[in-house]
Amino acid sequence: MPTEAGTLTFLALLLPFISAFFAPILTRFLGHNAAWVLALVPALLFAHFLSFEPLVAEGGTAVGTVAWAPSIGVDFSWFIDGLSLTFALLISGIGALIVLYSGGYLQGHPRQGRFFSFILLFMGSMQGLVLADGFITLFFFWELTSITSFLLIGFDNHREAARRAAFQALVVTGMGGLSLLAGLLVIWSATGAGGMSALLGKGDALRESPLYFAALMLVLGGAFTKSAQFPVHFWLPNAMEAPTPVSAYLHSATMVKAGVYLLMRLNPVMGNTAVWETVLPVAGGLTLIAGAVLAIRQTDLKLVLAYTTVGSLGLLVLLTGLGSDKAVEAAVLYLIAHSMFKGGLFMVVGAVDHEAGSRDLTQLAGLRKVMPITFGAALVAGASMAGLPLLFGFLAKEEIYAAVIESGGWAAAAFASIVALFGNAIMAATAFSVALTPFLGGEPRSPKPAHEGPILLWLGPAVLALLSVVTAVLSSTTHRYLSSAMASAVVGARADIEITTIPHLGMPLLLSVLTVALGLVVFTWQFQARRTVAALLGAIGWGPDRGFDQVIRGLLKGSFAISRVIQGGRLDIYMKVTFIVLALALLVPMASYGQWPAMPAWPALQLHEWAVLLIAVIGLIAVLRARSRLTAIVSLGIQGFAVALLFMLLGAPDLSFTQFMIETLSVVILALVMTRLRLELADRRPLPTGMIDSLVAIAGGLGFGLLLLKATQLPFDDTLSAFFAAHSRAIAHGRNIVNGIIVDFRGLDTLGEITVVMVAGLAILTLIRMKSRSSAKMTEKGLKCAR
Amino acid sequence: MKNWLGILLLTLAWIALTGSWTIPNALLGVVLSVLASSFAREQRRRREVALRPLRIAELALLFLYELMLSGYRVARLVLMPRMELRPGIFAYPMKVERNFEITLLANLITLTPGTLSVDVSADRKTLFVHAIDCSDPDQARRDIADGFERKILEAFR
Amino acid sequence: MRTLIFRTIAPALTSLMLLFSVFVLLRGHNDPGGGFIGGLIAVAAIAIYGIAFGVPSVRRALYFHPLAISGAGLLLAAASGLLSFVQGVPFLTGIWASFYFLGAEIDVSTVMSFDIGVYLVVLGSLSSVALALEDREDG
Amino acid sequence: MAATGGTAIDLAAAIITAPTAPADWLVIAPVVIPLLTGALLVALRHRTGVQGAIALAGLALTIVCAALLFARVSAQGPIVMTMGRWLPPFGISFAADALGALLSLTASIVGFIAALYSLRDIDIAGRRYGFYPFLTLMMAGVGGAFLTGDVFNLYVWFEVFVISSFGLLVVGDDEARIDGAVKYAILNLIATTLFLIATGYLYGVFGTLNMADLHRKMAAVGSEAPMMTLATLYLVAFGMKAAAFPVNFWLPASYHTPKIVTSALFGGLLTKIGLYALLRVLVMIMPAERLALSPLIGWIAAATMLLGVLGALAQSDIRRMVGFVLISGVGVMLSGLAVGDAAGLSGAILYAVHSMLVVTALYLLAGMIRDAGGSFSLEALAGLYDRAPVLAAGALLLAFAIAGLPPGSGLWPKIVLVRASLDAGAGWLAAVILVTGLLTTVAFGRVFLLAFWRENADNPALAERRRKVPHLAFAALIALLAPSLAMGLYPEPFVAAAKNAAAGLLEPTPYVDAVFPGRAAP
Amino acid sequence: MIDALQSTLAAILILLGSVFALTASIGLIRLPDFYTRMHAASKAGTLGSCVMLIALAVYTDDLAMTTRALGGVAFFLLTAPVSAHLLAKAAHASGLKLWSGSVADDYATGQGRDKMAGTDVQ
Amino acid sequence: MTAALFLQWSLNVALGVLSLSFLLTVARVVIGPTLPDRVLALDMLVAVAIGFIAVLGIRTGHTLYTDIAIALGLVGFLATVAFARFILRRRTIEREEVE
Amino acid sequence: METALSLTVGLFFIAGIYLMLSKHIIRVLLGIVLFGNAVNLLIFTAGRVASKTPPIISESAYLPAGATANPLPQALILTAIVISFSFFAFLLVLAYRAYNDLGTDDTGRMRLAEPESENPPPMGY
Ligand code: NA
Ligand code: NA
Repeated sequence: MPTEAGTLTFLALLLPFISAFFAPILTRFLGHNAAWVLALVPALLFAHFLSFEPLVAEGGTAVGTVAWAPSIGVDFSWFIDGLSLTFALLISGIGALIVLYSGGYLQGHPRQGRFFSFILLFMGSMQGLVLADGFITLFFFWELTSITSFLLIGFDNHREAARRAAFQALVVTGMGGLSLLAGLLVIWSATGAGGMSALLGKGDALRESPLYFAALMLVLGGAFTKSAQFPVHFWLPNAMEAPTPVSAYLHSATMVKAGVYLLMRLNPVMGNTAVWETVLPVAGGLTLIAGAVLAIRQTDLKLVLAYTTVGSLGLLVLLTGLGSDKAVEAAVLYLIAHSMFKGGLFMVVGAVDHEAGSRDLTQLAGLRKVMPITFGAALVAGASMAGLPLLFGFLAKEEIYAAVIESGGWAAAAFASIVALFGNAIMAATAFSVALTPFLGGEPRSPKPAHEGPILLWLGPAVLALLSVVTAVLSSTTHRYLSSAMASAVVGARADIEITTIPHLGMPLLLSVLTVALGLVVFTWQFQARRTVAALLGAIGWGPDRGFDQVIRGLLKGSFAISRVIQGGRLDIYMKVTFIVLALALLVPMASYGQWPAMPAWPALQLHEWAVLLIAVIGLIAVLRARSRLTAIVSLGIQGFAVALLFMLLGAPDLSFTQFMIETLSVVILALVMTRLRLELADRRPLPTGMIDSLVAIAGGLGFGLLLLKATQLPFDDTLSAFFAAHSRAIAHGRNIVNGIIVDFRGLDTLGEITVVMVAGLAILTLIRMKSRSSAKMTEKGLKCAR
Repeated sequence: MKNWLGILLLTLAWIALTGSWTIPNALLGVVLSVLASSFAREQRRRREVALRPLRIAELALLFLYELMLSGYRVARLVLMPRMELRPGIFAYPMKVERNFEITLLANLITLTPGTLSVDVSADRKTLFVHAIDCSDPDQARRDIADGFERKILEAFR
Repeated sequence: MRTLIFRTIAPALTSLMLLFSVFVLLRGHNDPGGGFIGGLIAVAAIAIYGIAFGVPSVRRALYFHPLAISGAGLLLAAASGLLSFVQGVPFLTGIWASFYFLGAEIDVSTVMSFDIGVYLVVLGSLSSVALALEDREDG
Repeated sequence: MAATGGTAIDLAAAIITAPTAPADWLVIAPVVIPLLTGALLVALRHRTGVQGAIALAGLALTIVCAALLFARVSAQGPIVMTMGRWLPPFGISFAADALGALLSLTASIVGFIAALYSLRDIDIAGRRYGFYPFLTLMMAGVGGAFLTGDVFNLYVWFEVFVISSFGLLVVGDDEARIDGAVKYAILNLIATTLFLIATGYLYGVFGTLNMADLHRKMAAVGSEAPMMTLATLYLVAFGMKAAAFPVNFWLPASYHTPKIVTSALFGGLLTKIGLYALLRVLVMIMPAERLALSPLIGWIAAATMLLGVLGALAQSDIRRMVGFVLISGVGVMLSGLAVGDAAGLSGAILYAVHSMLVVTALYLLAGMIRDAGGSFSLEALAGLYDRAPVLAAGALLLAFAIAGLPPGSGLWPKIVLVRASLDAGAGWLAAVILVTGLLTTVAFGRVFLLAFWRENADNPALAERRRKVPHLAFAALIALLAPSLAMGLYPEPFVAAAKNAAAGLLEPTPYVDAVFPGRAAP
Repeated sequence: MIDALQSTLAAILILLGSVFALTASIGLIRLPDFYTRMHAASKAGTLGSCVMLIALAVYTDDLAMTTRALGGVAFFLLTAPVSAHLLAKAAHASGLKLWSGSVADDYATGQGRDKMAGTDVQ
Repeated sequence: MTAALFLQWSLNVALGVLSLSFLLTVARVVIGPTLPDRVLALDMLVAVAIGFIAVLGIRTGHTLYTDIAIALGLVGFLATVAFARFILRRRTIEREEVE
Repeated sequence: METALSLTVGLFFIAGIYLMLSKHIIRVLLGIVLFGNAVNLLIFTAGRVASKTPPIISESAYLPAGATANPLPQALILTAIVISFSFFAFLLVLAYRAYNDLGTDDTGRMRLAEPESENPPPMGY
């Protein structure tokens, strides 16, 4: 670790994880008020990262490295520039508010401590993700955000929908994570750079690499799934099963922006190519439209927000893909704005849900009187979302339109403009829906009597609303420390954002006005619009969300079918496959590498040697043809005898000795065991089976025989045996060389061998003596059958 | 050592096996024989056995003669183009009573021409003998009674 | 098996075979044989005894549980190898000593005790198997 | 000592005359200690009260020795002892290189922890009928397999652990274990017999059995020798032991049938020995043949990975699921062998270490789930998140580990292997590794959803079968999780060890020099 | 001289023994039922192997070998009739009938009198 | 013909004769038809093998083969006893084997 | 000699494999025995048959008088025989136990560990 600041940053990266460990304990003692203490963690982080602002605003960066797996060139490293720093501030800043909000939202919940813990874990992961320099560091935290998101979405685990949503998020983002890993490794392989800071200088090398396209597609796979781009957007609305603080934090302000972060991070090195500038805008545009349209359809406020989040993410991807400095600046501004207003709106919706007992648009009205602070926050956030002046959202919207109209050729500009206009208008409409519908109207109407929530519930949205105003009004400061610094990082060169909240005439303003107007129109006829979209989607009748279920079911059923085939439970099939593999393993290499033996001469054997071989063969045939197992057992003795005699003829008395004994004992034990069994007499194989079996057996035997012939045709190195012969008596004191090998030269083999003998004895005892649960019953049944 | 005869025989067997006529080997033989025979200690019973070496030798000679004869008879029988067989099992009432005598008799009968001991009756009085020529069982019984059984009685009583 | 003839002859056969098994064990170093074959012959002897007189008789005759004999055999064999630790030579190095007894030179060695270990393992394990199988039959 | 009688014998040409350093005994200790322990346990079989304690003591001592061995090998390079002080290749050499020492250390830890778990899992009957002797002797076999430097001796240790595993498999009271044992025993017997056959041919071709000697002679072998056929035969034999497709039937057929601690031991250790043998023989002794077989191994790896994880998805019984996941892990390791360079091999070795810890833990976890939830079946299990939160945490961490997600240990081998595959131009293999990881996530995500998160429907039959999870089980689980987490969070020691081990395989000169100090081939 | 005598005697015994073995095996093939075949095997067969062992005892100069071979002979003579008895008894008890040309079976009738005879002696 | 030559000659003859005996005995094992027949033939096989070993011992000068012959006698006896016991316990001949 | 032995080994393997492919467990066991013998012969043959003299040094010498049969394969086979015998005994008793517990000697019907009628895994969440 290079510097003191570096050490602090490292600790800052670890702090959330450590505090996550203590959160449940703290909550046990302090109850929901633990939030005040725990919020200090993100607050501290915020403060720490704020200290980098002067450096970063001047275009500086900070990197730090801790040895992690140096053997494989992997370091734990971080990289602080405008991009990561802005993200870090958003994460820790909003994180602090979310922790507080959670204190109120889950007050009295039996697992509040665990919730805090998960939120802090997530925070740490997200923090790590955006600050990571090394690819592996990035991937590590990337996956951690998926995992913590899984835990948070499934927090309310008793509901099937929550479990499903958590699972869905895990699978979809998990898929993306793997794609990302592959992409990063491909980049690594292509450029030799294993981290972002190192990569920044190698943009051209990467873009010219033949692996560029593959790398880009893989990275996009990660970014698009995380940032819920169409058609893998579906997990995000489902993730609204999570408690609202989670929705506010992960699924609007931070995690879903990880994909966008990645694209922004890679823009300097991967952007500025035709692929980049085609794929991103198209995917982003589609997502924007899909999100917007789907948002109209919803009446659940969280879902409305979720779909608009999808749309917003699409917009961000579109902007990032356009590639111009303007577009980047717009993206940066919109990203910051979105984090503030969407986070705030989610918290508002949560507060309403918490206090009024519902978050359904159709069940709520007139809450402004009973929840004034909440209404205020909602109003500001909604206005920012709609892009009304004096708010940060306005800056973003102006810059967006400025960017789209000057993008590429006129066709591209027209496409981008229309898409942006359409999407923004609908988002404005939904902003009005969310911020106005529950609060306006006559008398308060809600499932349970509503009132303003505790401070923990309104503090978060209020602060964010305030920030939306302050950052917009003090736009030059904001730009200096946040937006421009971030945009510079994304562009890869100095970029100064100058837009202020004072409207100035021009095409962008015109489009902004048009957006708000359109939005108001849609808002006014929101119920009709909702019905229309619902009818449309009903007509389509299928969506990727259902598709997910079908894929999973298909996967399960398919695997079940496959494993029934490949693991069918029948030993005879297992054996057949094994021996087929064996025969192939012997014959195919011999054939394809020409390792056949030479044609041997007719062996010169003495008469009695032939006789012994003949007896062996007769024994084999007798065993094969035996029609009862007893005949087979006795026949087994013949070949055993023949083998023993053969060993004797070939100068192996010890072997012969042992073979005689063993063969006899085998037959005896077989007979002993047979006494108690009544088994199938004959080996009935249907003809085809018999043919196949014979074929397999012949192929196997042929392979072994030929290989043996081949091996014995080579010259032989008998150094070992010569050594044994020379030293058996002289040093090992034994005239029987074989025995010398057994007890001395290779005594260890024998030690292992007698271990086997002993264990076999014990295992057999176990087999005989240890009763099965129902073996007594079975034995009875067996006896009955036998009778 | 109650079973001194057995141990002696075993020790002799040991010396025969090893072919080493040294005192340490003999001592080892004794030790091992004691151990080996102690394995079957449960089955040891006191027997009043009178040993008459000369008679035993006579019995042995008779046996060897009969054995060779028996081999010859079998050879002749199986090599004849047409085998004339009248086999059967006859019962032989024994005079010998002691286990080892019965066993000896039965074994000798088995190894000698044309006869084969199948079993001893439960009351240990009758020996069932399979004869390859059972046309005259009485003659066969007489042969046994006057041959082996008498010699055994002479040798061990 | 309850036949007089067999039961009369079985004890003698058993003793003889046990003796033979020790013979085969001890001379294995110079001629065909050794602990394994010796052990097998001993098992054959015990099996004959068992067939004649039944499992309980064999268990009484063996005195120790057969598997305990086997375990002891393995301990002996391994310990024979470990003795070389003391001598500063590798595992399983044969260590020989000889002394004179009644005028004859007697060799003792770890190789021999190793082989005796083998003998005991084979004897113990296989007789355990046979006895267990037979127990099952009777019970 | 070496009395020479009448003729003059050049002792220096026959035996090692230098005295053996006591530290060299470390190389044999991981075999001899459990072996002696096992023999003692058999001799004291009826003292069921002390069986567990003796086994634990023996295994603890084994860990100590294996750790010392590992430390020494890491610091000084391979350690060799040639038995009977015969010069290699005449005596049997034990040679611990980085690979052997690493795996034997990991195995000894796994064995000890399994023994710890077993204290509460194995009843009197199990103790009486040899559970602890089987366990310790299996560990002896495993240690021998990892450390021996002789091919035939390797076969013997294979047989030692295989027969011990047979014994472990039949300890219990479930009939299914007999069925499983039949398939396991017969197929494993075939596998080891194939190993023996291949070794017979190997001897016929080279006239030697010492691995270092084989390595030296391999360079000189003529093109006449049927080395490809032989290598393929070894691939089949060890592939079968490692449970590679399509010769892995024995594993899913049996691993779910015995006592859970037995499954845990098997899952942790046995397939890795197959893999180890493949590495030793194909990489160190037959590198050229491995190269030629590389595409085939790649396909086998891919099929094993995918079919393994698909099999896992198809299961309701979590034990069987773990078995299939284990198989897919074998595929992952084989992919490293297919790539075959330093990175690929170190990935495979790293995965082996990870899998030893994690698969063992997964089986133990399955046992604890059965205790806490009353069943092994995903159909029946539910509500464990509320009922057993600590278990849930353990399950989650293990699921991450096996799926290769942070902070689990599986992340690192996955990264290393994907990178190695990509660098070797085998993008498809990398893709398969990643897809396997995803599907593993799906499989264990479902376990977590159904068994833990799903709300508990009150099932009296199930409730009856529930029992308190013993503290010892948690201790065992944590003892396995701790190193796994350590590897996930700070991988360097593990990665360095694996890299070191792979380097030793690819460039075995230090190994050969340690076996034959300063001598040319005879 | 002694050598020549030894060799000649051994040769004769070898030939004799192998002829015995051959006749036993011919008998095994030609004789009509199990019980009659037993005669061939238990007499000629045993004799054959014993004679050949004696040949070996005669041939070798090693006294230990001689005594051992003779010990082997004694052992076979001890065991052969016992195994013949057991086999015959077992075959009969298992219901294997005598050849149709047999003239008597006192054993079967004896067994009829005393069912336990075959299984219980003591 | 010297004694040594005569011995050589008779050993060769004996090996041939014994080989023939082997084949005939094996034939009986294969033919059966009853289990006792096969066991008897197996017992006979042991006897022939002992003779064979003895002849080989003389022929090669390795009289140490004797011990193998003796051991073979021992286990052969055991095998026959075990089979007899088996037949006795089973009591009934397998149908297929009577046919 | 090696040629004849190779042929014999091949035949042993054929018989062994054919039996092992049977569904009846006893035949599988018989096959295993044949397979084991085939392996032993294989190892023996792989060590070549250069001489048929037993590798035993006479009492009066310190070295074998001339060429002997290769002792190493013999020692290896001895180890292998013993091991395969142990395995065989275990398998035999296992088969016996399987017959008792599972009520069949047909491996195709030993389906306790992997039952014939299995449900697909649960499909829900
Ligand atoms: Na395994
Ligand atoms: Na051995």
